[in-house]
Amino acid sequence: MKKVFNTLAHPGEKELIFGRARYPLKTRKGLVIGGGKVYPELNFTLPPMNINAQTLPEIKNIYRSVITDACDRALELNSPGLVIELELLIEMTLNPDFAYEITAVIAEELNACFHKRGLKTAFRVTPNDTRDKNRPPVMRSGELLDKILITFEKCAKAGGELLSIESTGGKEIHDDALLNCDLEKAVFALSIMGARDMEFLWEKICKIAKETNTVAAGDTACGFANTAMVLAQKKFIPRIFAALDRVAAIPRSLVAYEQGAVGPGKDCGYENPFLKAITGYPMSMEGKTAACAHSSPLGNIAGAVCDLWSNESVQNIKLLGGMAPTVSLEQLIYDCRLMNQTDNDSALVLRDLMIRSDAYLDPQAYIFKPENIIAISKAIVNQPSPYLRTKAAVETAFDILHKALKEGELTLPPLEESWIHVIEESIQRLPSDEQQFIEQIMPKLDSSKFIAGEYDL
Amino acid sequence: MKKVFNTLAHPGEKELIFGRARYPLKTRKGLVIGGGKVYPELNFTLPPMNINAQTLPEIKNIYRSVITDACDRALELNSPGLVIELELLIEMTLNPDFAYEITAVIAEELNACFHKRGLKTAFRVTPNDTRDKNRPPVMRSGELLDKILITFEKCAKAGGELLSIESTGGKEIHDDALLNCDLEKAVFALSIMGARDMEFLWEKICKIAKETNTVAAGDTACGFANTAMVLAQKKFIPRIFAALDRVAAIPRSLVAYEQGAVGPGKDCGYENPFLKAITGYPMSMEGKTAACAHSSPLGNIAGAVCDLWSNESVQNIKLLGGMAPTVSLEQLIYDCRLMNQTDNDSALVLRDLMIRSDAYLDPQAYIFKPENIIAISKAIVNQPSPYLRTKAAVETAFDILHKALKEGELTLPPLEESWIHVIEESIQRLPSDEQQFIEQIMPKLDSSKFIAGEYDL
Amino acid sequence: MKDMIERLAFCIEKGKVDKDAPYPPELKDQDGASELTAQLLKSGVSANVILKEALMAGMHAIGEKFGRGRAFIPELLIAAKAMNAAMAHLQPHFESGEVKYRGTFIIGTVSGDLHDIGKNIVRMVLKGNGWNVIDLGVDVQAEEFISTLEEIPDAFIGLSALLTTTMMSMESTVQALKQKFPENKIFIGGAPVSPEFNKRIGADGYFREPQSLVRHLATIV
Amino acid sequence: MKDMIERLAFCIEKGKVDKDAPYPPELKDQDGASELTAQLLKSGVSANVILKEALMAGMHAIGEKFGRGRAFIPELLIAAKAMNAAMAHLQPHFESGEVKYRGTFIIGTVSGDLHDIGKNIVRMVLKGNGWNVIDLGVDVQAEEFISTLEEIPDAFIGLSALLTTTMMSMESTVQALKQKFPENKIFIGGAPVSPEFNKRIGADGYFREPQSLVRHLATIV
Ligand code: B12
Ligand code: B12
Repeated sequence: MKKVFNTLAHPGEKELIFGRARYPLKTRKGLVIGGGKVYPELNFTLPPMNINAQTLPEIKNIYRSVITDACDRALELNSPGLVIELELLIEMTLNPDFAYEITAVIAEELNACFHKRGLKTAFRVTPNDTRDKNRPPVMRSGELLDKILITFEKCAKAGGELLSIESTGGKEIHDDALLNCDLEKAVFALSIMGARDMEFLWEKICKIAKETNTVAAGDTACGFANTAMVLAQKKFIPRIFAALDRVAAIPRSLVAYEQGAVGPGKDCGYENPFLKAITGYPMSMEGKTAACAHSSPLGNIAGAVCDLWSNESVQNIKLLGGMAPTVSLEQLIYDCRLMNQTDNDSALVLRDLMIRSDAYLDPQAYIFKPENIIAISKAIVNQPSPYLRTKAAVETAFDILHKALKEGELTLPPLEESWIHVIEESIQRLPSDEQQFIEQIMPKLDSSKFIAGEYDL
Repeated sequence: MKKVFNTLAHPGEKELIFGRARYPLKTRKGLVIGGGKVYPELNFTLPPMNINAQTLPEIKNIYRSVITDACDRALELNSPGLVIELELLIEMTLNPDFAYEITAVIAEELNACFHKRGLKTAFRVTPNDTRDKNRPPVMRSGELLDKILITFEKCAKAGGELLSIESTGGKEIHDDALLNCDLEKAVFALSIMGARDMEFLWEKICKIAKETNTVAAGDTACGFANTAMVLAQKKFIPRIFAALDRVAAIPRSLVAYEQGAVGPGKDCGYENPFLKAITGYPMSMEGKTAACAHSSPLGNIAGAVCDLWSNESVQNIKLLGGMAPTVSLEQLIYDCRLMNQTDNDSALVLRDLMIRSDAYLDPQAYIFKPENIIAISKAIVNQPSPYLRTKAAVETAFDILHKALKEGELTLPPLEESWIHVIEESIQRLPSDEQQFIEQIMPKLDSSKFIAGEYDL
Repeated sequence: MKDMIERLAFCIEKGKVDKDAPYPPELKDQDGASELTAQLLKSGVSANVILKEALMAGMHAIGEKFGRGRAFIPELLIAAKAMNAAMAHLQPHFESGEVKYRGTFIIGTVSGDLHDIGKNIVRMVLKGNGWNVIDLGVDVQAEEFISTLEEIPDAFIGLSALLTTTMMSMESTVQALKQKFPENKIFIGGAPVSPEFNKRIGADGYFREPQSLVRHLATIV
Repeated sequence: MKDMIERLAFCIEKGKVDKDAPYPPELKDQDGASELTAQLLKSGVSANVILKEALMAGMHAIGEKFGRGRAFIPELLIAAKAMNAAMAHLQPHFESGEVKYRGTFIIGTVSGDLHDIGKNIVRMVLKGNGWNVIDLGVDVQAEEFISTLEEIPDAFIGLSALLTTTMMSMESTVQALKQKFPENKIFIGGAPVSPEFNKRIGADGYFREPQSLVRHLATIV
């Protein structure tokens, strides 16, 4: 049943470009994502407030007004389409009825705006992976898991169309791996724990999508590689480590598509350009216009191959020009307009400017050069299992970065230099056999932090 | 003594482009504005708070922290330079010592960052035109004027390098002209009252700049044409009226350069592209990244010929990704990076994408097409006086828009159509003789609103 | 008679001030608001009926259009001019107490703030809806509001602020007013103001645009 | 002796846990923090001197580097490991009361919030500066803080929150704590928190990063 990706959907460097995916997604209201245009994907969150039955009416009002303002602005600025993401907050996944009601309010507004004013929209809902509320987390059973799945189902029924999650299997080990810059443990957390958990979880999500006639859209390694990116941005860990952690996340996130997801991959997955090369499905990305949510070394280059362009998250607070989500949307729309003006030639010019803008300043950006995306993606599809794919991805990326450093195409802050060797050594310690890897690493892990059985370990 | 502009500094459509001005400005710390690169110009304002002697220490702390954060972010993101604008708030111009102290704090931070960490910066200070605090305003004498001039001088001495203002001469009449969509009165307010007042005021500002070894940078018709733009954006007045009001503001704002200003023109002057074509001086512009301050139909096209790229204004409040000014700065830096990656060919490609993005959706954008900038600017320099220049600018722009509408290159909301004729008629009522114009219009004005003698009327 | 009232309402909506007025072109040389009001009064129609069924109906029609983005401010302004021309004829009836405004509304931009375009629009819309509006202008000190309220103790108050820094004057103005006149309702507006701010400073309502203020006032008066 | 103390400080800074530790390569096969501490104690150096002049000095050096962006977290972590190895030898001296921590600091991420990376860094830096840190983990209810405080009434408290929605739990936690323990200082941190918020909820200080918290603590203890 599992879909197998062993070739690239976009093998050519020039076909890897914003707005154009090999397998576009047509949504209910007729948006074609990846079919030639880039659309804004708007995210937003609540201002400081409690979430409970008493505040639910107020919360619904806030979301409703965010959506009406967004639709108004999108129409004023002639946006050809709009994608809304509702990223739930944990109280909503813990109370699936809250999630249902909020989703319904947003769906209602979007429907009204489509029918009365013709704005084509799509609506992504992202329940939370609340399983790590208990530590060590129980991954495959229990009330928390049940509620996650109920939330998916309820939100799908309430009008959510694109289903996503940022699943957390393996994070128990990965957090420490990050702070210690321990690449072996990070690879283990992502390629063994994460991939196994995603297989378990996404089989269920894809089933819900099928039953509710919605779209299984994809998962991101937000809690893994984005945490690495934030830490690197704060100069807490080396950037080169964050770059390798990123590529190590690709085979993990690919599991969703193997289980049947078809995109658009969620904004915060900077593994999406690789996933697009591999799967041909459209992808959402976030870059400079998401500076409201976090600083990033990928401000422009993240847009080079995106199909949706997102602001990640902004509180609903007032700025001089309007509420912050509306402000973000205006910025996204103008970014999209620029991309959507292009013909085949100028699209490549613009894409290459985006790439050159960032690629030589940070290893996390450098791996986003199209030739590097393709080399790393190829190394991945040439291998049979998530672990071997991850090993290959990390090795290929390290070689690419090492070469770029040697040739002076890329420079690193002096502080990072001593880390190159440390990282190289830990890559060399990755065996070619998965079972051997598991045996080699299990004794080094803090067994109080995770339940081995939840990962068939 | 007056500088005369009767030819275009940038007569060629292809030479009218971002980052490149015929007469770049070299600043104290070695930034060359208009010399090939576009730099971010960061603006910010206080959160809700009182401004008085008690709160001054807190205010200074706020500004200091905005600047240190901005410098940090600029360095992290490898920005080749940074321009800071301090737009004073009226209490500061009313208390020049406040203005002095705040300016000094910012200058100190910028100097430290330059000497210790090598960041090239320039510092613009914009005192307020407080003269309209009394109504009808006294323009040429009195304590309010004195304080404005003292503020300029003190800020220049405290470390401000680029001096700007948004002067308000003529606004007494223009506000009503706008709400009534009375083009004759608007032309009068701008080309007679505004131009005469600017001549008076800028002679003084240029003198201060000379004496303090600072740069007279320019004035904008913010209180005029930007008010029109905001009103049009709210659907309160026709967009076509706002477009014509914009071009009517060009000869007024040109007066600063006739008096000796050399740019960079201030961000909120959307008459700057024309002024760049005429004068060859570098210009600051604001577009999509200023959505934090106001919605705009010029999000991308405003960048087509800019030399500095600004966010206009944002309160110092906390967003998830950091304080709002730092967030704005990150966005500006990435926008600039994109422009700064270009060579001569790709610069034109990018510029033309920016133009196509907006030009056909709004008359205020359509007049920003380079060929239209040049046609309108030519019409201006072919005339000898502000009034005749304004008449020519309005006529030329109207013809351009009319033709575009007829040919279907541009469309207007149906509601605006009836206004085209009204506007055409009022353009036809503009006589070829300034004195005749004055005599024709004076009886129609509400004489309680302004003091004729302050404008030699 | 009904026909003539409708014609008057139409003149108000279209901004036909009087017979001589050139605007709107399609009503050239026809009677305008001024003439029609005089005729109606002469033929015995009560000032109250004229006010409600013609003037306010006409203003409501154009205000409604404006609120839905179907009319521009200059159209609202010219309608207001026509209304003023008609009101001149009704003036004696106001003085005699035969007709009444919905109430009095005192409006101003708070101290330190010189922005008035938004406030002026609010004034216009309120007038069009039958309110007696007293506009104190810009840069208005709390004391001015207080002394005006002392004269008209049952008035409503509207404060406008466009600068984040003058939001603080708004706060202190509300405090000063509430201390002396805890019962009078104070409404606030302007670009940087928000419902949260309204709550924080203890005002009685934030409105994004004048139409919603008018709707709210209709529910409480 | 002074020489050996300096060597120990250096081992802490560099994260040389013990002789067998492979890291850092340049100190291979030399004595580490564990051995040196044992030797110093044996040769009669007081536990207090070892703590202050070697351990805390070493941690201070690396913490300082980290604060200026000259060291990464993994380096901080390995230094903390070396410190722990040394502390094991000092343990009896703490128990006897001969040496003392600067004080006790209770830390946790507030209820509803599962983010802990930031909080863990704060813990590490505090420990390195001689504080006894009790980490209650994530998703910590107000009651847990209260019961811990009941046991250690002179402790300081640190709350972390990363979500705008859990800022409210932070507020209620502060209220609950202040009600029972009005004298104990509560410090807050986390990405969405700000000095204004600190003021609003009545906490005793917001710090953007742990270094400034440590500096502040040094001025009040
Ligand atoms: C990593 C991360 C996660 C990881 C957490 C891993 C972990 N073990 O902590 C995972 C994936 C689990 C996660 C989950 C979620 N997250 Co999260 N997450 C982040 C991320 C990317 C980085 C946070 C981080 O670790 N930063 C690095 C540390 C070192 O910095 P720090 O925490 O700020 O701490 C420093 C200072 O603040 C200070 N400090 C911190 N605490 C204290 C305390 C004291 C006393 C003092 C003095 C100082 C201090 O010192 C530290 C060192 O300098 C942020 C993005 C961001 N820009 O912050 C989002 C972010 C916080 N998460 C967000 C969201 C929405 C979520 C989820 C709801 C997502 C989802 N869909 O499920 C869940 C919620 C889970 C929950 N209930 O808490 C949003 C919050 C938006 C909002 N409404 O507020 C953010 C802002 C992302 C975004 N831009 O949208 N997240
Ligand atoms: C026009 C304008 C001016 C004109 C004012 C002309 C005039 N006669 O009013 C001039 C040039 C004089 C001006 C001056 C200044 N301005 Co100014 N100005 C603007 C601008 C561009 C538009 C404001 C406007 O008229 N909008 C149109 C009207 C119709 O909208 P509105 O006012 O919001 O009103 C509507 C609603 O809010 C509501 N409403 C308003 N009031 C009320 C009251 C009640 C009771 C109710 C129910 C509803 C309500 O109904 C109205 C209709 O829908 C804004 C930008 C912006 N985005 O708002 C900046 C802006 C407000 N100005 C700004 C600044 C900084 C200034 C100056 C300090 C600039 C300078 N360097 O000198 C000075 C300050 C002068 C002073 N002390 O007030 C900043 C404020 C930043 C901050 N710190 O808060 C802004 C936001 C521009 C920016 N983005 O930086 N300005």
